[in-house]
Formats: sequence, structure tokens, C-alpha cells
Amino acid sequence: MAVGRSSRSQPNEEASTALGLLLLIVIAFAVFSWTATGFASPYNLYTLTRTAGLNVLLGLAMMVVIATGGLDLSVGATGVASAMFAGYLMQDFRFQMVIAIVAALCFGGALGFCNGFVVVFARVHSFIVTLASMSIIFGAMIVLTKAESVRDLPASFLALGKIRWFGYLSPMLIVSVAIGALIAIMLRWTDLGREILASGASSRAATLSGVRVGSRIITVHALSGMLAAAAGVMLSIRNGAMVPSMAGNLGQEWLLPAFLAPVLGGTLLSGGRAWVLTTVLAALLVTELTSGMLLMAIGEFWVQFALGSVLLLAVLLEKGRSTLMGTGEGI
Amino acid sequence: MAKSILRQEWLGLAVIAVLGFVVMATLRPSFLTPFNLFVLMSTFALATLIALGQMVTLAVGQLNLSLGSVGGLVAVSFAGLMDVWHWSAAPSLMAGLALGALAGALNGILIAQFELSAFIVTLATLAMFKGLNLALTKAQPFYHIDRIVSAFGNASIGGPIPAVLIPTVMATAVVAFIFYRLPIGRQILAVGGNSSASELSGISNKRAVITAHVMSGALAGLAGMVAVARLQLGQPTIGEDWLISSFAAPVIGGVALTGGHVSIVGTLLAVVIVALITQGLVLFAVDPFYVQLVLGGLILVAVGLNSLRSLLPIGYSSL
Amino acid sequence: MTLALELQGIVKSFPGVIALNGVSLAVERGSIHALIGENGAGKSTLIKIITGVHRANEGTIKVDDRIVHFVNPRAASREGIGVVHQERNLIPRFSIAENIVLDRIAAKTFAPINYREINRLGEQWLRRLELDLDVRRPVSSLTAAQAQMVEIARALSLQSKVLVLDEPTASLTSHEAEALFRVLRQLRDQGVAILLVSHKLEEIESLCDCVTVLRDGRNATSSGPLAGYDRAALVRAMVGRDFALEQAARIGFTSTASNSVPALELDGVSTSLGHRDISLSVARGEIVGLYGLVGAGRTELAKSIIGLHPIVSGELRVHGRAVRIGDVNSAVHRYSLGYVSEDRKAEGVILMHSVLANAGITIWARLRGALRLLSDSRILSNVDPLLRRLDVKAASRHAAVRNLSGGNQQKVSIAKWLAAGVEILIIDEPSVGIDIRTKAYLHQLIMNLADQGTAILLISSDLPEMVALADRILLMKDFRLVSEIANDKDYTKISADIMSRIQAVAFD
Amino acid sequence: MRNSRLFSTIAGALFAGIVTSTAVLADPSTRIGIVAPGPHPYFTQWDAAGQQAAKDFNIGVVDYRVPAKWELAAHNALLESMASQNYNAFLIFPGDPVATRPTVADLVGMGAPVISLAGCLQDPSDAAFCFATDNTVAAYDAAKLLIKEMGGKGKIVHFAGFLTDPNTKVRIDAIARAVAETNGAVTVVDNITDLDVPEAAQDKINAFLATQGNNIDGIITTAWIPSVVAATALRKIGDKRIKMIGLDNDDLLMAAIKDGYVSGTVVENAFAQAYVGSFAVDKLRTGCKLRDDAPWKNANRSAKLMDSGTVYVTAANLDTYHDIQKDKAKGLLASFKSAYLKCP
Repeated sequence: MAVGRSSRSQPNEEASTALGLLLLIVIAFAVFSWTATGFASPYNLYTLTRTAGLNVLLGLAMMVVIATGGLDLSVGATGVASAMFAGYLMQDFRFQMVIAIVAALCFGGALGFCNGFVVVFARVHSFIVTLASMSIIFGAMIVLTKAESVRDLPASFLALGKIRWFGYLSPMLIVSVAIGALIAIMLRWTDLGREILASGASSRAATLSGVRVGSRIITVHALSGMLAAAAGVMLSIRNGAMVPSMAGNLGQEWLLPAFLAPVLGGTLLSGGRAWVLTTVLAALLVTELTSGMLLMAIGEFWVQFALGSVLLLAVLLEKGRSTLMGTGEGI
Repeated sequence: MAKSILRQEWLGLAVIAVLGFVVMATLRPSFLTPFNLFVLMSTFALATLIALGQMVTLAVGQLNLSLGSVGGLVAVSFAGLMDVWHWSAAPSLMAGLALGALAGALNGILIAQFELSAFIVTLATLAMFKGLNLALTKAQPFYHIDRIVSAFGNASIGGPIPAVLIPTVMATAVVAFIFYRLPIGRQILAVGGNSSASELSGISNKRAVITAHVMSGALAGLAGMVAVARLQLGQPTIGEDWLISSFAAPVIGGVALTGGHVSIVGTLLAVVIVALITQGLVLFAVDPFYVQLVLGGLILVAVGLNSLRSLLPIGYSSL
Repeated sequence: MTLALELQGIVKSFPGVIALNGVSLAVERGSIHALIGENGAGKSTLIKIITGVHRANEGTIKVDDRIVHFVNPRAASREGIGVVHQERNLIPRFSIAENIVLDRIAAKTFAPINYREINRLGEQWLRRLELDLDVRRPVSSLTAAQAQMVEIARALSLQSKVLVLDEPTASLTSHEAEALFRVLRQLRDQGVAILLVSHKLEEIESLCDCVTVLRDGRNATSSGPLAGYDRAALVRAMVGRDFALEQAARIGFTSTASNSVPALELDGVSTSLGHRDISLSVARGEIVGLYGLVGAGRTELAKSIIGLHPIVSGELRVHGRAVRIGDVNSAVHRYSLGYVSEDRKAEGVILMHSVLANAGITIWARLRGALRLLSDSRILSNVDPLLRRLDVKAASRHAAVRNLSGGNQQKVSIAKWLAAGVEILIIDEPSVGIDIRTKAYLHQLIMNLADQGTAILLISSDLPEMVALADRILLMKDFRLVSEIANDKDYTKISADIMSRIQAVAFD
Repeated sequence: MRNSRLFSTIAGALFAGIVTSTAVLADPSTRIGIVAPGPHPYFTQWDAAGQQAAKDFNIGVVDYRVPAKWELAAHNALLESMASQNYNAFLIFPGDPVATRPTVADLVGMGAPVISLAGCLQDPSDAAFCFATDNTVAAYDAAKLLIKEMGGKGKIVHFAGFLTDPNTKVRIDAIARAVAETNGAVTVVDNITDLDVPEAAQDKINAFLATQGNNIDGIITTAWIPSVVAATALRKIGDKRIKMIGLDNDDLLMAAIKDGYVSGTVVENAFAQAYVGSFAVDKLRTGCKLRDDAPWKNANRSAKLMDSGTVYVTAANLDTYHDIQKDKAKGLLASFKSAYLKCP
């Protein structure tokens, strides 16, 4: 009995992708250090790690849904709405900061839960459901807040944004990486994560093995909502205010970073494979590229074009890789 | 049976549209003033092009997130050609259409040739086209468009009928002709309806997919240029908020998200309904942000109804 | 010669399995030719080679005495091979006429379509099939039989010289099947060569002129007139006279006090899928076979039992207790009920995941510790003995199941139920696409399971397998149970009995 | 093995980068960054004014930069990147009056003085002061001018920009105040907001004019896109009965003033802001201080506002208003030197 072609066990693939990304990060770092004035300055590293913290969360928020073969367009709307919710609790109801943040996470989780619920019970693809909910959530948020920022926040909350370690490190990245570690543990070392991946790889096989695929889909949407909420809170901490437009109209500005990290990190869009480490590294790389390009003379007007190209390049590479390996895994 | 359901499907929309019209006209007599009708039809003209642009990709079972981004890029290029290089309107229009089609072709080729997900490809090109737009314009509008274009954007062709309705009517006719009369249109629908069956019957699925995206790009480009004519300037922000409405109208109009079926009349009626709602909110001084809420809700209701309908057994396709 | 289609020495192998090993086939013009064989005999692979879906590793294909090479399905249809697959290949929203002439639409790009012409053509072909339908109706509104007719019309419209029909009557009523046969005879008389794949010997006898029997990827008979065979001879050719001897016969199941309460019992069960009044019982340690033709509703019954589809009336009892199983999760974890799917690649295993992940999926919930934590080593310690016992051959426990052979995939698919320690196991077509040795091994495994007290409901279309394993055999037809046979392991007798019963009820 | 090599590479690159960047940081001359929050024709004057200031006041570098999109995150990212590039003095239009504060705090913390330009940060902030047109005054003046054009009576509609922009609310209030002074002769029919997206503005403004155009006598627009759209709509209707006053300097608006469809526009002195601002921030960086007794105004959410004034542009002074702005800039410069600044 031939044992197929090469045995491609998942950890190896993840490690090689991670190594590749790490190499790119280092190369980019070296290149930008030489070419872009101030790239390696402590302040730039500080802001870079701060932005990376946000991008890591966004990537993870999308990754967990992609793991089941779905997607969540409403991350931006959910993130901003949840942050606004926390802001109102602190500003108008004088909630303790920690309680407000926890409440915001729950709020985001609840919004995600609704997404997942509709996806499962209306049996409609998550694309169209989250497209609609992105419009509904953002619309409702604007109507309720009259599009006004939350500006009167407790000092303890504002102080969080000023923490800076060793001069060049933002704790936001550490928090995000810690959350990433939790999700990695969840995906690899709990039955919940394993069931999520099984649901994404083959919902029929998973169902027939006794996995409640529907509730796993709801789980990841809720988790995605929570992570989006965490991203919203993190950005609010950085801004010192909750601004309704901080993720752009309908939260659309978060979509590109949210998809860039998992796709670059080798998460399969068809589901069943999701790597936290590479998603985190990919988010770092994207942040690094953005920052470097801003610093180089290329100019801020080309950043978006470049990020789009990177996304395209990533899917083309993944396609080429899976064709070469003959695995036929769809992107 | 299916046919009667189909008919009911857009009969319902027609009833809603007419009712909405009547309600508005009775509650606000000013609704029927020629200028208001002119404005309503201008809105309709642009929104229809956007909706059709998304509908053609839905027809082949895919989607185009870059629709607005293509529209914006074509809009500024169209205006830029006239402003910077002093081209006249006609060649600029041609160049704009070609650029839109080219952008669509890029999407289509990446998707069909490399077998990539339409979602991720058009998300990437959304960013790329928008980036090009910003890099070209430095985010500043082009003001000096050809007088013909600005006159066209404001002109009426008899009574309250705006001239910008002409490209929309023509585009709709062409799209309808392609989908109902031309082999390539039928091939697009066949691929959307059952791609393995279409492949077996000798249809080139790749060509159908690419064609659908080319059409989508051209329609987006045309929409962008109509927007320039209406705004009287080449705004780089054109297209930024097309995403939701581009899906809303076809979905409400009964276009199958899985592909293989388009309803042009349904889509047009859905555009009318959405336009009436937007107008109604302004007329009744309701917070304009409710538009977002209502649009999202309508999409959900429409897909909910569709999935309900698909539960009803009709013939073998439900097996 | 008047051979419309001739295949010689066709060899086709897939990784780990040789599906066809030197198969020949000759189909004469103006004849209806039956291609028969048990499941896994290689019929569908052969059909796929004839229709250009697969390419043979060796051998020649001749159409009208000309050697041809089919690089894709399109090439086959250009050579006059028309095919009607088991699943429908129609564009749902298109009209009947348009579906019939779809190939013409595919050939052009911009020349406007003349619907009057298309409707005329469509009507012409429909009329040839004596079908009175409005050709402007969308095919989504047709019944399965009508849709199949449309596909036949489409195949004919391509001037097909050879018409291949794969299990055409599987989803037809007997009345509809008769109508189809009239059409096929008529086409034969017009000179069309028809290759018919079917399980139903009755319909083959009444319809076909010639026959080729396949067994285990080889010709059991070469192509020849059907007149030379009676039904028993066909059955012999299909199942192989001495094949049953290879099987280790199982010591019969005996009812004792410890298994007097059935582990699984259905009492007058009807399902939302159309099963009516199904009553059956499986005791601990018993293997109950469920036999039937394609489309009889066996798999659907299995899926209804495990909670995938609702049971609308009647009672389902597990260990004597009436239960309602809402989903597979509770079937597995509450009622200790497992299901080995017939569709291994889509439902049995998760191809992209590791052996470990596949074999352990049913016990994750049980093994998890605090905070739902669950380590690989913990799963491994539970499933590794099983994987060893099943002799699963894989590069490592972390290798993706995709890279395993069919037999090893099937072992993994069964391993998860062993790991779960289910008391009731429904096994659906366990040996499809699996080589003989692994098959024998699986049979031994199933028997051992039963001996250890597992109640097994075995679904199989493989008659020798059924006879070798089952203690009792239930016959299913059109979503109803029609007969029960006590299995005394006398293969010749039992197989003839089953065949005659199932064929007897085929057209009632 | 492999990993340790990677880490040493990272460490090496880090070290090299830090060394080079600190070397550049030692540059003693003033490098001013003028940063707008997003593309807007209003800011085009800043570039030229900055260059003028660099020449007139002998400042090392004055660069005008703008993010590709009107978006807070992009604005912050641009500011951060400029801080890393050794810009050591900033004139910033805040992307958000509160959410830009932490970034400004960072910049000031690194020793770069910041003046908030054309729009103010909400107090308390680390900006030295706010140099902007007093929104209340500008909107009030515009409303007064409109009321005068309308002959002291009639109905007004106000088309405004994003509600998210706190200035929008301030302007609504200022217009209400001007209207209130007419004792009911003039009323505000509606304040329609969030018109900064072209399509939305097009739909809403046209719909409003279509249905209620006969009902109103005056239009005041306080944002860029609604100004353009409303001016275009009036041209389309061809009706010069409705008086309109803008609060912007878009080309199409200017053309409409020239052709008589729009009465005039109250233009902020963008030239003066960047020109005088550059001078001020350079002085603040090189040791000068602000006087404790400077005549700050308390407006625009800031207690330290220096009003940069406005110019009322009509068909009569359309071609010369840039000169008027420059003249006024000289006046502002003089008063800043005398009343606001003290140098050692």
C-alpha cells in the first residue's frame, strides 16, 4: 500500500511558512533601516508595535471565521460599535474601566453571535449575512450615537494609551500576541478548536462524526465579534477617544488588514486550516511594510496599492504552492 | 409553477414600488414636482448602473467587491483626461469604458485563469484600484471636465427626464440583450447555474467568468462617468459607498446569489424602492443614517425569503 | 464489423488501487448493451474512460473502427459518445429547449439566439422521445424522469452514435422506466448503440441485446449476446462462484438472554425523506444486513436514524428505550450510535486533517480536561492502539488522511467509531473502492466487533459481502422494507434468493 | 541554530537602525511638518504658504503632507512616521479634536512643539495653542451676510458636513444665534448634515431643493462637498431667487459666485495660518515662549485660540482675495510678534 506522496504534516508546513514570514520581516527590517530615515528609531518601533497590535487582533478576528470556511465583513462595524458601547458606559454611566471593557467584549461577542445565528439558521453564506449586518450595526451605531465621539473618558483609560516599554515597545502588541497565544491554544489544544477546524475542513464529515457544526460556526462568529471588540477598544485606548469613524465608513477600512494577515499567514479560505503564529507574523509584516512605505519617499498615496498587491501576491503564491504540492487545496 | 412564482416575485416588488410612490406623492405633494422627479430619476440612473454591475458577477456565481473602486478610478481618469490632457468627451468616454473593462478583465483573468477566490481577488484589486486613484489624483478632484459632460449631467430630455438616464437605458438594454439573446450571456448564466454541466456541454467556463467580470468593470466605469457628469467634477471619492447598495438591489430584486439567474426587472424595481426609501427619509426628515439600517435589513429579509423559497420543493433541482 | 464502440485492454490505476485491469468491451451498432457488475467491479471507472472524464493508462478506444483519444468529455461527445450520468447535468433555470441545444449555444458567442429555432429543435428531439412537454418550461420544474429525458434528448441532439446511460432507472418509477425503455428500443431500431449500466437484472433481460460483465476490474465475461445467459448465470458471473469461499465464515449469531432487548429498534418509522413504516431490530452482537438497489433509500434511512433527518412517525428505540435523536452529536454521545459513511472522502474522513485528528474526533469531548484542554498525546494514547490493531499504514499519525490509500482511509473512518466505543454501528458500503485484501480484513474486523457485542446494521450492495457478514438480511425497495431473509451463509442459495426477491419486486 | 542566526540578524539590524536614526536626530535646524487630516482643496494654500515662510523666515525645512484618505488612523500614522523622520515642529489640523491628542502628546514629548492649525484640539492638550478661524464667528458672519442678502427675512436651510466633526455643531449653533437676532423674521428650516460624501450629498441636497426649494429663500453651506453640490444645483435650477453663501473656496463654488448663482463665500485665511504658523512654531522650538498675557480667545473647544480671521469673497473681489489674505497675514504676524510671543 503506497502511502501517497510525501507526508505533509501540518506542523512542518506551519513552521516553514512562519520561517518564511520571519525572514521577510527581517529582510524588510534591514532594507527599511537602510533606506527609510528613522525606521528603526525607538519612536517608530513603538508606533509600529502599537499598530501591529491592532492588526494582529483584526487578523485573528477574521482568521477564526475563515477557519470554518466563512468570513466576517462586519468586523469593523462590530469593533467600532463595541468600543462606542464601552465609551458610553464609561462616559455616561461612569462604569469602571475594566467592567466597561469586559462589557464591550461581551457586546461584540453578542453581535457576532447574531451573525453566526443567522448564518446557521437561514443557511445563507456568511458573506451576505455579514454584509447586511455590517450595514445594520454601523447604521444603528451612528443613529444611536448621533455620530458623536466619546471624549470624556476616565484618566485610567487614557493612561493605558501612554504605556511604553523600553522606549520602543507598545504593550498593545504584547496583549495581542497573548490573545493570539490563547487562540492558538484553543485551536490546537482544546476540543473546541479541533471541532472548529474539523467543521471548516469538511462540515459533512464533522457533522457525521458528532460535531455540532452549527454551534461551532456560531462560536467562531461570536469569537470574531469579541476580537473585533478588543480591536475597537485597543484603538480607542490609542486614540484616547471612541470615534465612530475610526474604522472608516461602515468599518470598511479594517477589511484589508483583517484579510491580509490570515491570507498571508496561509489560512485556507475554504476552511479547515488556520495558523495563529503565521497570522501574527503576517500582521507584523504588513504593519512593517506600511510603516516603511510611509517613511520612504514612495509616499502615502501608494500604500493602499501596495497592500492590495501584497494580498494578490499572497494568494497567487499559495495557489502556486498548493499546485506544486498537488494537494488541490482551494484558496 | 416556477414561472408563476417568478412572476409573483417581482410583482410584489412592483406593488411595493407603486405603493411607495403613491404614499410619497400623497403625503408630500412636492414629491411630484418635475425637479424632484428629475432628481429621483438621476439617482435611479446611477444606482441602476451600479446594481447591474454587481448583478452580472452574481449571474456567474461570483461577486465583485472592487466595483466602487473601479468606478472611482474610471471617474477620475475620465475627468483627468479632459482636465489635464484636454481630451474631448467622446474619446474620454471610450477610454473610460475601456479602462473599466480592462480592470474587470484583470479581475476575471486572475479568478478564472489562476482559479482564485473572487472575493479575495476583488478585495485585493479594490485596494489596488483605489490606491491608483489616490496616487493619480493625490486625492484632489479634477474640475475642468468637458462642458458637454457637465451640460449632459444637468440636462433633461423632455420634462423631468434627465439625460443621464440615456446611458442607463442603453446599458440596461445591452445587458438584457446579452443575457436573454446572446450566446455569451446564456453561457454566463449556464456557468452560474451549473458549472459542471456547462463545462460538459462545451462552454468555456473561464471565458464566461472573464466576460462577466469585463461587463461588471465596464458598467462600473460607466457608473463612475455618470457620477462625474452629475457631480460636475472628477471626485476621487466616487464609488466609496457603492458596496452595500450594489448588492442590495440585485439581492432584493431576486437575483440568485449562487448564480445562474438574473432578474433585470426585479433589480430595477429594487433600485426604485431603495431610491424611494432614501428620498422618503429625507422628505420626512428622518435621520439619514437610517438608510444604512434599512438597506442592511432589506438584504437580510431578501435572503431570508430566498432561502425560505428554496425550501419549497419544485422539481428535481431541489433534490 | 458494425462495432460502434470498441475498447481493448483498458488499464486504469489510481494511487493504491488498480481499478481496471485489461478490460475489453465491444458495443454493436443498433443494439442495447448491458454493462453489469457488483459495486467496485469497475463499471463507473470504465464509463468515465468512455466519456473522457478519465484517461486510461493502457489500452485503446475505437469509435467506428477508428482509434480515438479522449482528452476531455468534450472530445468524447465530438466523437459521438453521448452520456446521461446518474446525477443530472442541466442548467436549472434554462428552458427544456435551451438545455437540449446547449452545445449549440456553447459554440457561438455573439450571434443572437433565435429562440424560435431553438424551440423548434428542442421540440423535434422531445417528440422523438414521445414526450409532450412545453419546451419553454424551465427544467427546474420537471420531475426527475422528465429531466432525464431532457438529457437523453440532448445526447441525441449531438448526433450521438453511442448513448451511455448510467443507472437511468435508479430514480424512476416503474411506469416512467417503461416509457424510457420504449424510447431506448426505438433508438436502437434507428441504429443507435446504447450502453446501459444497471443493477436490475430484470430490466436488463427485458431490454438488452448484449452484455458485458465486470468483476474486480476485469472482464468476468467478454462482450456477447445476452441470449447465452440466464439470470442465474449472470449473477454467477457478477459475484464469482468461489468468491464466498474467501470469506471467513462467521459463527452464527444466537439470541441469548443478554441480547433479548434489541440494541436498536425501529417500529413503524416514517421519515421526512419518504421512508414509510420501517420496522427492524438489531440485537447486541448481531449483524443485520440492509440490501437494496441504488436509490432504495438505505443510506437515507441510516442518516435518519442518526438524527440528520427527522423521523416523522413511529418509534425509534435504543436498548428498549424510546428516543428522539435530534442531531448526530446526541446519537454519538448520548446513545452511543455511530455511522460509517458510504461517501468516504466527503463524509467518512476529513481529507486535509491528520490521521490522529480523524481517528480522535469522536472522543475529543470525552477526553478533554479542565478548560476543555486536550493534548495530542492524550488522544494518541487512546487511538494509537486502535490504529495499530487496524494496521493503518501512514507515514505518521500526523500525516494528512488525503495521502492514505482508500483502504487505510476506510480504516481511519472506522477507527473513530472504535475509539468512541459505540454500541450500535451503522456501516454503509464499507468496501467500495477498496482492494481485496483490505476488504477481507475489514470483514474480519466487522465480525469481531459483532462478536464483542456491537450491534451492527450493515448496508451493502456487495452481495458476497452481505452473505458473508450478515446474520439476517433485510431487503429495501423504494424506501420500504420488502422482505427479510435469514442468512445461512449458503452463498449460492441466498444470493439467488435475494436476487429473485429484489428483481421480483422491481416492477410490481 | 537557524533561529539564533535570525535573531542576531534582527539585533544587528536594530542596532544599525538606531545608530543611524540618532545620528540624523542631531540635526539642529527646524524641520516643520504641516499636516492636514485628509485631502481637501482648502489645504492647497498651506503648501505654498509654508514654502513662503521657509524662505521669508529662513527655516530649514517646511513640508506639507496629507494622508491619502480623510481618516483618523491614516492621519495618526502619517504623524508618527514624520516624528520618526526628525520633523521637530508641527502644524497639525487634528483628525479628531480628542483622538489626535495622544499623538500630539507623543510629539511634544519628543521635544517637537505643536500648533493646532485651522482646527483646535479639545482642552486639555499638549499643543502650544490653536491658530484657527473662530468657527463661531465665521459661521455667524456668514449667516449675517446671508440674512443681509435675503433682505432681512425669509427661510434658511443649512447644508453641513460630517456630524462627527464637532465644528458642525458649533456652526449650527452660531447660525441659530445669528438667526435669533432677527426676532423671527428669519428662520432655519433645517440643518442637513453628513453631506461630505458626493453621492449622498447629491441625493439629499437635490431631494431637498426639489421638494422644498420653493419654500426657502437662503442657503448656507458650511462644508466643501455640499457647497459644490448646492452651487451646482442652483445653477441647474437657474434660479437666482434663492441666495446662497458658502464657507469654502472650491473652484466650482467660485465659478458659481462669478456667474451670480451664489452670493459669496466666507473664506478662512489658509495662507495666514500656514505662514504665520510656521513662523510661530519655529520660534517656539528655538527658545521663545508664549506670553502669559497673550489675548487668547476661548472658542473652538480651546481656551488658547488665536483667531486667523476670514475674508468675505464676492463676485467683486473674486480675483484679488488672495492678496487680501496675504495682507491680513502680515497683520496677524505683527500682532503675534507683539502680543503673543516673548523671546529671550
